[in-house]
Amino acid sequence: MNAVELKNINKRFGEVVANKNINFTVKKGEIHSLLGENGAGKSTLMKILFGLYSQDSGQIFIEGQQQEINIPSEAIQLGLGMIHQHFMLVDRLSVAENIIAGKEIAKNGFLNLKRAYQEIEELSKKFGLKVDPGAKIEDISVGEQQRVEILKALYREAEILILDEPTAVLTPQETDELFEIMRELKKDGKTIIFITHKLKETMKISDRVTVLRDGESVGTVDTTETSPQALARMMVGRDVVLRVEKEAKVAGKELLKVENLKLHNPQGSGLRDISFEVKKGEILGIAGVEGNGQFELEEALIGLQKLDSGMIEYNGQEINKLSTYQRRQLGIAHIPSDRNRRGLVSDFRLDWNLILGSEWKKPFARRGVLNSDKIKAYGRELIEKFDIRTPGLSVTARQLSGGNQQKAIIARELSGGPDFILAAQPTRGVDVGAIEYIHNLLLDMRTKGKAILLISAELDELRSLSDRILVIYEGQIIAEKSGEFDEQELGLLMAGRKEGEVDETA
Amino acid sequence: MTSDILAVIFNLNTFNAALRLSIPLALGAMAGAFSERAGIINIGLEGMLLMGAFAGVFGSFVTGSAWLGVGFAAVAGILTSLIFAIFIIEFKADHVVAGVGLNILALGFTTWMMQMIWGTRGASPSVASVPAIVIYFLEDIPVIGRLLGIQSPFVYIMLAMILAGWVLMFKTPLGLRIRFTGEHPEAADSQGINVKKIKYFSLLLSGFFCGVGGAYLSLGHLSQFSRNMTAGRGYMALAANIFGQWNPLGGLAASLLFGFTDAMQMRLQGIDIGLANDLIQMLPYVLTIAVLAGAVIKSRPPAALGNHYESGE
Amino acid sequence: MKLLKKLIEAIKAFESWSSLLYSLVAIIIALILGAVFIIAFGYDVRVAFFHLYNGSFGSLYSLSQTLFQTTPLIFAGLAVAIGFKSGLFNIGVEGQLYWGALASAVVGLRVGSWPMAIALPVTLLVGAIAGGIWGFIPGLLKAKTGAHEVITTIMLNEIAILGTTFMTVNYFKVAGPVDQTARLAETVRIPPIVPGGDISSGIIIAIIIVGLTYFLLNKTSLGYDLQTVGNSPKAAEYGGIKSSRMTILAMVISGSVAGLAGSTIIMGRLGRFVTNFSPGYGFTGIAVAVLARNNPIAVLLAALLFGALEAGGMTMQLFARIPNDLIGIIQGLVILFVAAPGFIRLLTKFKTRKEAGERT
Amino acid sequence: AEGDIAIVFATGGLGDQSFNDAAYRGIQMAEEDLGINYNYGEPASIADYENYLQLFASAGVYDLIISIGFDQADALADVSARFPDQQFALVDAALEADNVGSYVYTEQERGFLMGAAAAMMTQRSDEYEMINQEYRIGVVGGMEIPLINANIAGYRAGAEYISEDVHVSHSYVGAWDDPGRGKELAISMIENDVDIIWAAAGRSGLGAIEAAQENNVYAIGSDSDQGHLAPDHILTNGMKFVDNTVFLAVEQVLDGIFEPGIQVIGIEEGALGYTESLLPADIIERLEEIKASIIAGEIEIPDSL
Ligand SMILES: Nc1ncnc2c1ncn2[C@@H]1O[C@H](COP(=O)(O)OP(=O)(O)OP(=O)(O)O)[C@@H](O)[C@H]1O
Ligand SMILES: Nc1ncnc2c1ncn2[C@@H]1O[C@H](COP(=O)(O)OP(=O)(O)OP(=O)(O)O)[C@@H](O)[C@H]1O
Ligand SMILES: [Mg+2]
Ligand SMILES: [Mg+2]
Repeated sequence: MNAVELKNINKRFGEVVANKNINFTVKKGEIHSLLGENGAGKSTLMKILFGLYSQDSGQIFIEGQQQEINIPSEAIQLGLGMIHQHFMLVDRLSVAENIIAGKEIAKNGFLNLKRAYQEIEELSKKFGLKVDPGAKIEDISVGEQQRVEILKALYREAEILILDEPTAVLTPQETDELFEIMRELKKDGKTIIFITHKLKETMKISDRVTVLRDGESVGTVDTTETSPQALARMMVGRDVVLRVEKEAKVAGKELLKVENLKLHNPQGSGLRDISFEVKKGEILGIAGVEGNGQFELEEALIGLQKLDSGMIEYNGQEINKLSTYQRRQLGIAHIPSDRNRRGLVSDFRLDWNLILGSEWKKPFARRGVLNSDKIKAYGRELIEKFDIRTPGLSVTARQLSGGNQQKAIIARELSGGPDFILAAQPTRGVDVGAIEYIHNLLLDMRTKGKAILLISAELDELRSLSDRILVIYEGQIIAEKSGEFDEQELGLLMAGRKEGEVDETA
Repeated sequence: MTSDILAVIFNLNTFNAALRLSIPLALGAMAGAFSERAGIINIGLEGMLLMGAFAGVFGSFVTGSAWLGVGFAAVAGILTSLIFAIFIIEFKADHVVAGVGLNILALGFTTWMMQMIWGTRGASPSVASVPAIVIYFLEDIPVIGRLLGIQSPFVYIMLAMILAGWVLMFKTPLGLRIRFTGEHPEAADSQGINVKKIKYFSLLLSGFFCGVGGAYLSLGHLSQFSRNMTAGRGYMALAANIFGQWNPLGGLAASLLFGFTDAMQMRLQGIDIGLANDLIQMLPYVLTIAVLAGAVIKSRPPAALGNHYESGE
Repeated sequence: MKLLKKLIEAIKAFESWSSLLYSLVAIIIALILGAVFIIAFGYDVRVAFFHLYNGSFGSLYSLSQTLFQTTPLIFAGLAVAIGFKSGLFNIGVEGQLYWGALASAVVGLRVGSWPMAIALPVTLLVGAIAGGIWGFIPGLLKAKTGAHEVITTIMLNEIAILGTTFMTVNYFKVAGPVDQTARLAETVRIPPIVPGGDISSGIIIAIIIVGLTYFLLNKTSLGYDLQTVGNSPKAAEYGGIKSSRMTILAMVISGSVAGLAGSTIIMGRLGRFVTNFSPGYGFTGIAVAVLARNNPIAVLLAALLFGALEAGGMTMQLFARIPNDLIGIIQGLVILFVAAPGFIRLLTKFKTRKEAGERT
Repeated sequence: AEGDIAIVFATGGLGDQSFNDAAYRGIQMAEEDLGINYNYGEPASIADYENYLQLFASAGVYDLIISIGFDQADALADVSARFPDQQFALVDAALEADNVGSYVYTEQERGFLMGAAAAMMTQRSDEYEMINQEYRIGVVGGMEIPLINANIAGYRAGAEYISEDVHVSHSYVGAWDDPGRGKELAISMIENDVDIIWAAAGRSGLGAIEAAQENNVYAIGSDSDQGHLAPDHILTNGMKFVDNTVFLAVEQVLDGIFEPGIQVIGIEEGALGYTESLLPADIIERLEEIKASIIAGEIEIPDSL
């Protein structure tokens, strides 16, 4: 019996054909991966299945029955549950409120939060999803938020779960936990559709894989009969280097030095006495589970958050007191982890976005007057050089796919002639082709003698790019590694194991 | 001198007046809270109040019963907000634009209708209005008696409605859905909440509150309709709603503050305190700004306020 | 020539023509509904619309009336639009224009003896500065204390109306039945375009400010920064833009344009500051700005539409004896329909449905 | 054409139940009694006055164009200069022009009468149950403008003329069209034992009259006889016979004796006065004496506060 069968699904958004004649079948009780480049149409297909979008044509069968799914509540009725790529949570409400909204527990017409807490606790115990029902969403970690998303579906007694890039924001440990949960769910007889850009994950967890390319289905294969390389080829249509090679290089002079950085953050771990330095021609990786201070570190370095104490020295100059603008002037580029809100002005045209931070500088402006021709020419140049796929310069950033948004940011930041690159989660949610491209760019910068601080939750990324890796845990650097990096070891360190203990287990 | 001023400000009559002056503001603020919690910016409060005020008098004029007039007002408020809702939800009108349009339309419409019905552009004839009621057991209690013993029934209606509104918003499943919708309509949709229905409901409720608030102006406080008689109260209500953090009780508190400073201002005009009347009349506004600037609370509107969301597109 | 070409290009690039078409359809729908209203109450539609047209564009004089009504609305609309573009809802245009008006009147009286070429710009400038100062207050409050500008500007409106009255009564009043300042000399009065003609050059000043606003927002680094803050405060921070400074600046600029609305009225028709003179230009400005989707050039058109309705409504009331309030009704409907792209889409939906084919 | 008259009302518009409505009555009287035709305009703002005047003047068919309202003076000055052959009348303000006949009222005289009447009445608590033992009267003004202040100054002087013991309070609504606030202001006075309130506040005054009615004190109306609004509570009305003025101007035009120039009119000319309404006979008698003294120039009344 097929849990889900989609037949000849078509969907277009204006000019864009998001789904073209897609046939897609998921067997009951399997974990089925859905792969494809950014913008291939994965999310669209799943949103159609879940009733968030309506297909232009095509049929949906659930458990063999043809179904009309116009709105999510109908999908929920049919036992579908969806965990979205972008979390669908209300920050200022509690975990419990987020879970029960739409299927509330009431007594005499009034909300019964006490009962809701109980039910959620039972549910979370059953599937090993630890959450605090009373906590506000804005106060909990991304990993916990992910668990809340899953609980939302389980609370609605979903039999078929759609997970749209659930691991994009998770650390390896959290990913492993999630996989445990998925296996648990599978054992329970549930069917899972799993979208990811990480081929290793696909290989590890799924039973079968379907690949989309440019809105069309390229095919479905059994996981056991394929390899990451083969999948990448299916996705991109060419061979992809999954792990870039970096040449050996001796690091140059020290460019950035931080000492005893402290930043108190009541909601996260903050920074507790952090010191390190980055040299020219070096990529220094910061590994850590989300919420251990890397975000504060990122923002403090560029001046977006104030330090309580500590010293940041750049090129021999103390820059603690400098504003963000001044720091950027010194040649510090910043690829922000919060790309949607920080990195782009979503309603600005692409070419305007490409000069953010340089809008007062020549050649884009003279005495405060913008030179549109120069800005356009520059935009065209970057689109060309960085292979940003866009219909044109006047397209707003919002209209670009995630991968291309990231490319635009990187293009802007790397083109300003920086000496130091603060790269935070540079490939989050980006497809394999784009990852390859971004990695090559960063290595290229390294070759040119730039200093790079790479903050990432991707162990593979850190391992293949970094010359040295610092592990951050609860606001402190608890280990430094160089040379060949042991994945297992790094993972344990990120989870807070002391170095000594790691050595013992290793 | 100072004692004079204090005596004028802190006396039961001032509080009483503050209560009266706050009724349309508090109801308007709650109307704002409901629509904005559902994600819809409501600049149209002024127009809804005005339509309520007009329909109240019209109803009372036609039926001869003040209470039926209030019913007319409530229905008119709901119908007005229905128009607003259709434009916003179905036609995806920009919220601010639609609100401004509604206000202009309401002013034009009520004045036009006044001319068609009563042949006057200024004020309607007097109609049966809602008289104050005396609550005997309260009347004899010293302080409360003077404050609440003899009052327009609208005072109790307003207080009851605000309380009910607060309970609805924060203690019931429906309220949770409303708040959810305004924060994250797509999430609401994904969880099986009918976003459209919720928005309609919240807006119609908003219209209902405004209708009653308007009826208070024309039938509770006065007994006639007069052109543009809301005189900016809808905007004040908007301010009260934001001041009150999108919470009906907060809105009530802010409205009471406005009402109180206004009542105080009126009384200060009566005694010579060596300040020009223009300056005294500024007091409520200056105080509001001072309180707002001094308060530590940062306004945090519903996250999806002003957005459009349509399921299935 | 090149400038003209650029301007045309800019207009094309900025607002797609289809949205202008939408607006036109919306206006027609609103007029049709207005007509229904007229008929329903037993008036003659043809007579009404004849006068509506006649009074707005029917003659040079009508046109001058339309432009006269249009001018303050352009300033007010621009002021609101600048705020919106920078992420601020400036409801305080009304108050800002009062201070602009009073300041221009007071200074205009002092500099009346100077040559016009100096006196006139100075008087205008002072109005802009005064409006800007009144805009500075909510800007500062927002930047420093987070006080919501919607509340503060509403309050500041009342304070401005009372405050200008207070100042006039106590310091600048001349004898007369109304509290008002003395009459301005001709050197600080905005002259007609053609000497002795009907059309005031106020409209030229307004068009210049439209151009400047467009230029500021789209062609300058400052405009870029303002819009960045308006669009995404977080991205602005990231790009090294000081949000609080931009908030203040935006309010100051918006306030100065609002101030000009006041200045041009008193330097034009009124010839002196009269207490409580504004019938709510600042509030109509909100409608104009939103109708124009905050595009400066569209503000010009939206204000023209409102101006024409006002002027035409006047003649319609005079000669067709249809109450002026019909104009309010039509204006409200126009705004509602122009604001609602979905309505027009709905009209064309049936067709597209068919094209899209069957849906299962 | 013979007997075509145009009239431009003040911004409050028709339906104010006082000033504009009185002018309207005047023109209707002229229509009935003199057989004229008329057309009118209701400007929304003071900047629109000029448009209306210009529209009428350029039509060139009107024998007389009448401006109603003190704030039309500037606009009329401009328009009348542009149309030297057109006859204009201006009611409620002075304008020096060859083709304008303007009428200004000595507002303070009316205020004086009202103040005197109220002051006498407020001392009669033994005779009238609506009167308390305090000697307190009040006036609610619309906006703080010279015209209203002249009335209030007269009101105060009139009260003082009757008795030093009568306390007069005054305050302003700050708007002509907010009856809600007008009512609250009146209530605040009543709370302070004021038992006679003069509503000199346009439509805001309607609220003050309601307050008086509800709290069983006396109100005094303005401009027109507002007795119908609260028959048992309107003690008297401070009349400004704008209707007569308008009628007179029309009549003079028809008779060809309309004279340009400023006419200051008041009690003597029968342009200001009061209604007997609920006033007792002896007070009426006293008011008539006061009227005579005013006409005789025996009383000096201040025209500002
Ligand atoms: N609401 C929308 N409006 C317009 N275009 C859309 C919309 N949603 C998706 N698209 C377009 O449809 C195409 C498919 O998008 P979709 O989100 O399905 O891609 P995806 O495979 O999920 O990509 P990613 O890996 O980045 O999540 C893209 O070109 C995208 O720009
Ligand atoms: N209303 C819209 N109009 C135009 N394009 C849209 C709209 N909504 C979404 N899109 C585009 O559709 C694409 C897919 O949207 P989706 O929600 O999957 O986010 P995404 O950009 O792919 O995010 P990520 O890079 O994190 O995967 C995006 O490129 C987005 O820009
Ligand atoms: Mg996706
Ligand atoms: Mg995506």
